Amino acid sequence: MVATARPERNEKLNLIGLEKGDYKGRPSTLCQGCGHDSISSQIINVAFEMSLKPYEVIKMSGIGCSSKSPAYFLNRSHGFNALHGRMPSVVTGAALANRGLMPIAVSGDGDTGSIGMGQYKHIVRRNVPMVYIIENNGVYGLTKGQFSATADVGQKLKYAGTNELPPIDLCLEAIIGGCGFVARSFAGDAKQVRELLKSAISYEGTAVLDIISPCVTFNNHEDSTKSYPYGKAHEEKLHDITFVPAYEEINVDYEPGTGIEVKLHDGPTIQLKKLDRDYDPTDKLQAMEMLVEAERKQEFITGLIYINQERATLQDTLGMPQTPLAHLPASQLRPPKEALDKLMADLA
Amino acid sequence: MVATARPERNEKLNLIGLEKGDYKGRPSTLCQGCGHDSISSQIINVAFEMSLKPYEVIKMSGIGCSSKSPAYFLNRSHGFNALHGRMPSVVTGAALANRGLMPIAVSGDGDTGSIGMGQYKHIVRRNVPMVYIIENNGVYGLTKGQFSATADVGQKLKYAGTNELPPIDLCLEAIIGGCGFVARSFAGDAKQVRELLKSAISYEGTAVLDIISPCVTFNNHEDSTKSYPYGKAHEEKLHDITFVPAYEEINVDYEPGTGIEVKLHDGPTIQLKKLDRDYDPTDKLQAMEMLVEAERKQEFITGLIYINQERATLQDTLGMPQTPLAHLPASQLRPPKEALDKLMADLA
Amino acid sequence: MSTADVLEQPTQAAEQNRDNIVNDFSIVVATVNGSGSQTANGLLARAAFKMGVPVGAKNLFPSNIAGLPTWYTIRLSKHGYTARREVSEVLVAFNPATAQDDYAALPAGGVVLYPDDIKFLEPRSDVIHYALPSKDIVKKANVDSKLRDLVANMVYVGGLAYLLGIDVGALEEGLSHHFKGKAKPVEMNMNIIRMTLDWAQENLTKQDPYRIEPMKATDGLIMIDGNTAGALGAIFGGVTVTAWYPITPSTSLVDALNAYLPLLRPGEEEGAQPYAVVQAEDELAAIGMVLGAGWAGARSMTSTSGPGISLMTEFAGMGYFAEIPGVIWDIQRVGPSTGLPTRTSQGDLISTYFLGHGDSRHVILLPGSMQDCFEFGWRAFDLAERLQTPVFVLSDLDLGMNVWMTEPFDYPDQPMDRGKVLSAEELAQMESWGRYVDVDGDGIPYRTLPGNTNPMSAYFTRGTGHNPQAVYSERPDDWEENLNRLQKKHETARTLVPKPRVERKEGTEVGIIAFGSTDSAIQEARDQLREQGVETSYIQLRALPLEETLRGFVNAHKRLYVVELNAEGQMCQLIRLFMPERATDIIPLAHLDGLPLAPSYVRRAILEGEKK
Amino acid sequence: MSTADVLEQPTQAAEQNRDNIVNDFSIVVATVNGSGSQTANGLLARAAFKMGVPVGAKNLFPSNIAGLPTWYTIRLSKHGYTARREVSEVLVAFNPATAQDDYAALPAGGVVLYPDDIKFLEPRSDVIHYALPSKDIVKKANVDSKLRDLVANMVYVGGLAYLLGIDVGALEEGLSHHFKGKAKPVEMNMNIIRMTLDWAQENLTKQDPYRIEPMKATDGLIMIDGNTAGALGAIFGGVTVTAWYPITPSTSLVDALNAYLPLLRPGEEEGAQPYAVVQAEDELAAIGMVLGAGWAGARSMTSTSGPGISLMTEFAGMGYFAEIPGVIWDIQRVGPSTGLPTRTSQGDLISTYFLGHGDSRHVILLPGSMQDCFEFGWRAFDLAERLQTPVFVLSDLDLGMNVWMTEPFDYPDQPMDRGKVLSAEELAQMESWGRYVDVDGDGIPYRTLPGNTNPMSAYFTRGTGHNPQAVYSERPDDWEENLNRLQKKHETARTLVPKPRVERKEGTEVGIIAFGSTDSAIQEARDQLREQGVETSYIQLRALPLEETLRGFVNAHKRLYVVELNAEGQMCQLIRLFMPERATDIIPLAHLDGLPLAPSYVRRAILEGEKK
Ligand SMILES: Cc1ncc(C[n+]2csc(CCOP(=O)(O)OP(=O)(O)O)c2C)c(N)n1
Ligand SMILES: Cc1ncc(C[n+]2csc(CCOP(=O)(O)OP(=O)(O)O)c2C)c(N)n1
Ligand code: SF4
Ligand code: SF4
Ligand SMILES: [Mg+2]
Ligand SMILES: [Mg+2]
Repeated sequence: MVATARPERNEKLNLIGLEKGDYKGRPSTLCQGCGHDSISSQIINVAFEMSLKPYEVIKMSGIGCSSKSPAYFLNRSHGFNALHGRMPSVVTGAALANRGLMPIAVSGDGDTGSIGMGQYKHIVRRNVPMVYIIENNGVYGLTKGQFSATADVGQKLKYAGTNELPPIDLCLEAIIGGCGFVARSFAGDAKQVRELLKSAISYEGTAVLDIISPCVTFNNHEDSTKSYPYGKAHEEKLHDITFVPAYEEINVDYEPGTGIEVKLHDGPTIQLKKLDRDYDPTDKLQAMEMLVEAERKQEFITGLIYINQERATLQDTLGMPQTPLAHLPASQLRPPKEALDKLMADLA
Repeated sequence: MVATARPERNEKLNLIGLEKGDYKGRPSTLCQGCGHDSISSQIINVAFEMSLKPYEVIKMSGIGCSSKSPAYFLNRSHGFNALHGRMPSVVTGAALANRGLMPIAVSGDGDTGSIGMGQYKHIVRRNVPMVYIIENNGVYGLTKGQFSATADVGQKLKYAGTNELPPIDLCLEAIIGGCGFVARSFAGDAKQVRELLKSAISYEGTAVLDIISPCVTFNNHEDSTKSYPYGKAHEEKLHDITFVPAYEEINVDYEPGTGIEVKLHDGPTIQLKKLDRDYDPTDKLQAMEMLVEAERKQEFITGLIYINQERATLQDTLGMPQTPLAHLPASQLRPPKEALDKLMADLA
Repeated sequence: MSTADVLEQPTQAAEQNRDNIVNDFSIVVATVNGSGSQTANGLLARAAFKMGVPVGAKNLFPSNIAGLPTWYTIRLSKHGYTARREVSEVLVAFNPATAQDDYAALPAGGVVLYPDDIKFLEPRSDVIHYALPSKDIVKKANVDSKLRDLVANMVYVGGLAYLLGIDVGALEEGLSHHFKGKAKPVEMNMNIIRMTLDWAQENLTKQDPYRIEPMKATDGLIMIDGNTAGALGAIFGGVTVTAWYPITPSTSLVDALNAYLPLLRPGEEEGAQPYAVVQAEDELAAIGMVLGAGWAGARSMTSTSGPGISLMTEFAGMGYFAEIPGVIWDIQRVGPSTGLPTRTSQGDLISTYFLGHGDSRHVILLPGSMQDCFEFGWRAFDLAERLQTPVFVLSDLDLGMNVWMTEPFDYPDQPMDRGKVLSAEELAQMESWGRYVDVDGDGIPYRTLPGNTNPMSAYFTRGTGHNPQAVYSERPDDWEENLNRLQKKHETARTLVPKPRVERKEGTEVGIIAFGSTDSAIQEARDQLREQGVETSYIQLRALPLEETLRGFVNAHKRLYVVELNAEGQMCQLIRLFMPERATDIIPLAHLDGLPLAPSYVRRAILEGEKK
Repeated sequence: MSTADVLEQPTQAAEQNRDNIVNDFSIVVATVNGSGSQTANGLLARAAFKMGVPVGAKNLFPSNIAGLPTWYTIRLSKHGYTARREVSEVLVAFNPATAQDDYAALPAGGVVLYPDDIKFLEPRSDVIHYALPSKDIVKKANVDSKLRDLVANMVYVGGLAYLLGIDVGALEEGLSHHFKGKAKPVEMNMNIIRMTLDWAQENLTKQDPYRIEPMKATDGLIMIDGNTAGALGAIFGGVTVTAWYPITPSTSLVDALNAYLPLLRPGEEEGAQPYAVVQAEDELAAIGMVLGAGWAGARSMTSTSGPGISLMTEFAGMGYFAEIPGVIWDIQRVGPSTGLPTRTSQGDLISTYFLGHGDSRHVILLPGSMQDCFEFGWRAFDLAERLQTPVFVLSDLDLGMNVWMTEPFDYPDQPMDRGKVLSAEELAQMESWGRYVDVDGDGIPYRTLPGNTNPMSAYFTRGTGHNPQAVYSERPDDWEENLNRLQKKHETARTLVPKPRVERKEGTEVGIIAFGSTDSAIQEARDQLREQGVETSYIQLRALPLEETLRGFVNAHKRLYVVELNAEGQMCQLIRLFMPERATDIIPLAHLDGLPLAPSYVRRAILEGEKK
């Protein structure tokens, strides 16, 4: 799906001859400054830079402000704005029908953490290849400011008062659910979002991106842990992440031993340059411990939290052919008359 | 709910003058030897020994062979056999209506791990006081032998072939979901089931008991990790657990330092006698690590995995009165006419 | 320099000017969603109301948080008509995005107020223009930048006040009502209004005929929205457990519960709240909580809309079959599917009546006024506990979210009916009891609540087949008898649900059947029809199952027009099933475009039907 | 010593003995659920079938895995009647728990076979007794202890073989059919049968009149259950994606898919399976996967029952509104709620037709035979893709899980219809395209599939209001036009769904309307009615929406009896809505107790209706 030939040196056109504009969507109807819009523009950038074929991408979502955003990027890709909390099942069906498609899905913390919890847990368990973006603002935006299940304890909302229930950590949920690509980021950190998106798109399996995406209208006050000010002030990166496409040679700009490279199946590499802490995203227990500690200490830690490329995708688990089922000709879909006749004979 | 006076020395009657028989249910219609039936009889024993007032208990369940079992114990208690996967919401409603009731709920691995995943995660998050028993056999019994989401990788079923999806660990799910009482046991280990049941009943909050309960009809072959033979051969206890009621003084039968006592809110104590390993059930990270390792190594570890008494129950979080809402008199339910008149005046 | 200066005003308007049009026209305010114009619009409606002028306000807003266009229509009617009209004579064009279209839609002789930075591309000579320097005024007022957009809306309030003659005192009163008496915001907003008035005095000359003049027509009335009314009703009905999941347009009902419960139901235990309002993880959980609580003896409810109702299907069937009380409000919006979340509809009637697989029919209340919303708020609990079944209340967005004027509410005229619940003592008096035994022949059995100390009281509630003793049974006769009893119970429900409101005109062959939010439009249409020589009787249904009052009404007329806001004539179908012998005389007038019903639709359709 | 020895056999039986009752009686086998008696019972039915005798078998089993009582009735009818009869003359009383009741229910002159360790408490002199030493026989056979209970059932097979004259060859053939030719189990079971035969030869004297004698009435027929037939149909219909969640009685349909897909659809890629069958986490996910796959161009389906249908409500509405193909099988069981999971019903008709909030009406196929199950298995996909909508197939437990004899299935007579799907090339030829534009005037728009390389092809599927270009719209006219088009599409569906089967009797005023599994009972009832002087016409409906054939049939008769297995006369209600002008002539004969329809019910009800 990802182009691998050497790039032309043409600024305006990408490898498949498309302009940035070809990856744009309809004008956004979200609030000015909504985190979701900045994520949409990173999706547009990444799709352009990676030269994704728009017709190979499907844009999937549930219901919410976040789930509206697929209308605001990749106009040339088919999209499916499904039901509240039910995007994962629709993606699963589409992925089974045509494994050649790459689902880029956008959900919200309510869409995934509340009504969608069951489908979320089960899609990562099945390891359906897709990019699963959660635009996490700790609040129900579209219904005007109720708490979602990811709101931290003690959070206050003008509308809903104080939250006293523990937050659901959607990254931790994904990891114990068997997900092999789990990252957290911040809509205010465009570069990191971009690199993680590229890595997720190149990953074979369910890739979860839990992106804190402030709701400027209902949950952006300083003391909200899901706000821009808080994020900018408190974001702590696990590492400095760079995605290196298959066709570029990897030039390491850091001391040996002060970084990790993760080679992805189809060629590209994820470079993780060490920052303050030693962190190995291939260590499941360390990842879980980090998340539990982070919640206890109210730390806002971003980066590639966990990666594991060992699991088979759902399509491979089911032993499906490379040809998309949706492309099978009638001749392969309907057995011959002889087959029926023989069967009838057996049942006589 | 738990009687606290010193027990009479009468064998046949318990503290509240009931016989064992008063805690029995209707004759079971489950298969001969089904693990669920042995759990039912432990519930009967425990309720009798703890002198539970039958009218203070409500028996709750979803749908499945396991969920049928509340009909087979505590005939003198009200019961609610709800919908598949939806028991938690019904329990929540009943617990809000009458906080004086103690829900003893029985579910299955399919009922909780598949269709019920969302409600399961959210009831532990709300910390609704109840005993949440999962009779876990790795299979759908009542629908005749499909895999459930807790089946281990590589498991084989006559009917359904080989399972290739990773198991959902319902204990791990509970712990990261904020549950403060998480235990795993084995229907073949009557004593441990009993002690854990007593502890769970005495715990204030959601107490999850994930009990491996073999399905003798569809999943009891030697190489099934949810079978009697496998359980008997492989069960590894974290500790030797003894529940000591409030009215008994605790006589420790082990060397100091070779055991842990957990004192519960309303008086009783859980004694955990050290066996092979050092294990502290109050250490969340250790608990999570143990579970992850156990799954990796295919170990069957039982006992009180995690306990934490710090969280408020849902009723307290909501600031509800001690009087059950269902007992409020009409005078407290309907405001006086003056209140309405004043309101109408304000709106004029 | 605004278009107003360049355009000479139309003569025709000048003529009209001679005889004023007083308290009989409509205003449409076009603004940007999320710009805070709701305060200004509500204020205008309330001011007119306070001046004693009958007012009908409809908010037409998008499914969006901020940025998309929104319209607010205020109808002033000395005749007391409050329904939506298809035209508005006075346009407040404060949304550049729609200004051109809104402007084009003005009727000849209409009036437009607009900020002077808007330019109309196709200026009209048949409307009267007033440009307002809103930016300047707000700048002069130097309010905190964050609030600037908010207060900017007060400019058109001031402009209208000057042109239409809205009483400034009424505005001030309205503001302090809105801000619950907080002086600062009231002052800040009044300041803008006054500045605009002053500016208008100097710069505008009234050239249009439209005026609002004081009346006494609203004395003793109140203004309220149906979701608040329903919540108040529930509070006076003793609701103790509410489980819900946010969804437009039902959310504000629970908001009102949260706002009023602490005031009206403080309770007796120090610092404790004798009620629970829980935001569930979804609607499946919400209805599960409602039934769990109803089963355990609480008065429990939820509030949702179409998609939520769909998700409650399985539990609805269980509540019906296991006979568990609970109240479910459906504030209807346009479906199928996600549909138009911010538009009104009466489209969930059939799917809710038959909600659940297998043979199930539910009790549904159909509020048709603010008073109904309040009354059904408490009565729904009495019915649910009396009938031991989930009771649905089908309101809609127009009732639920628009502010209506209404007679004040009556205090419940009956004590609470907690239904057939047996106490431990009562049980002790009986030698036998069975949960599903039809003792009284009305199909309604007796129940016990968990916690009942009488050992006889315990039983096992289930969605599977059971005998009268609630014991699991697959016996064919047990199943058939149980379902027959449930049907008998449904017949009993016919006699207990709220009766329709009937307005019979002797001698006419034409009857109008309607329900819900369309009442005002129907009444106005009937007046218009009368003028055109078509007398009509009218029955406003208030519940399902249908009952004998309706039968009598139908049999007293030759042709019956069933007016409803859905595509398939759902109520019409249910009435045809209720009275097959009159099926062909029962004529559907069904129409759904998301807007509140306009009298003109009814008038046109019935005139056509009557070949006039 | 068995009761047979102590009781002298009734003279009356002796008399009957003189004239045998051949191929015209019923056997009921009463056993313990889970004891493996299904093999024995199926074997008996198949043996009779192989002897050329028309046979109707009904399995009446509990919602339980093992231990509860179960009954299996085998009707032998030289007339070819296969419907359930209310009495069985021959009882195999192998379940101690029910033996006394089963025994008491025998008609006078009836026959009972039973293990000699059962004692009847109230011995009857009007029935004939045969006690079988099953324990001894099994002991002698010394089979592995695990299998003992299983093979024990062969004792009554042997006993019946001796008494009724069942051909031993047919039994052996039946066993090897069941065990797919595996010699060992065949031998083990045959051994018991032979031992029993030998024992019977020596110890039993035939005293009853019942006999099975070879016929040629089943030549060219096959035996199969409807779930297998439906699965085969789906396989010949090109199903590629199946998402399901286990639920009785639908599970065996997916089991059959899993069994036959590898055989019939091996595919061309080495070691790969060109289809996917996924066990979802619940029905909400199953239907979501079906619609996701249908949207992406696969032929997708699910199979479920009542509770699953209820959970699919929200997605059903979305599929209808967003116009996405998919096939949903509902193997109906008794509802509401969990109801009777192992009993048959036709109770999901209305709730499924209107499934989903707002105005939605679905296309429903109603198989009435094994051939219909097969045909609708493939045709449902053609209709779903042609109409771009979810298509429901409402079968039931009687059709789905009981083995019926039937004509073999016809190979699809038409190539697959993939509907209006535009390729990149086709799009290139067009200067404009809109996902929801009604180009052909049939209400069916054109769609494109994801992966289409033509940039024009991309569109955004949503459950919210949209214009013909699939762009989000809240415009009243867009909404109304879109729903009008959907209604037009429903009218188109009327013309495309399978036509009813009609059997007109000239000159009669009485028409019977039915559908689904009741066909055999209706046919038999019609013969009985004819004997009593009531001629009837008969129309077997095969789909919703209703269509013109039905209208013609109704208009050709004065009184129409609608026979259905539900409590509220659901089809009757839909027909009354379809033909309001005839509403009062359309008479409900609805009845639901979980059992397959018996002709006697129809006969009695119609005789009553006709005052005969
Ligand atoms: C079944 C159903 N229930 C409720 C709603 C109303 N609803 C729309 S969006 C939403 C929550 C959105 O929150 P989130 O997923 O966090 O998205 P955000 O708006 O915050 O980006 C809800 C409850 C719905 N559309 N469907
Ligand atoms: C909505 C719904 N879907 C499916 C079913 C069918 N069903 C009954 S029990 C069951 C699974 C039970 O498995 P589990 O919870 O593990 O219980 P067990 O029988 O193994 O004890 C299913 C799928 C149902 N009753 N309701
Ligand atoms: S409400 Fe919040 S989440 Fe929704 S668009 Fe506005 S800022 Fe974004
Ligand atoms: S099928 Fe399995 S789970 Fe169900 S009763 Fe039998 S042994 Fe127990
Ligand atoms: Mg959110
Ligand atoms: Mg299980």
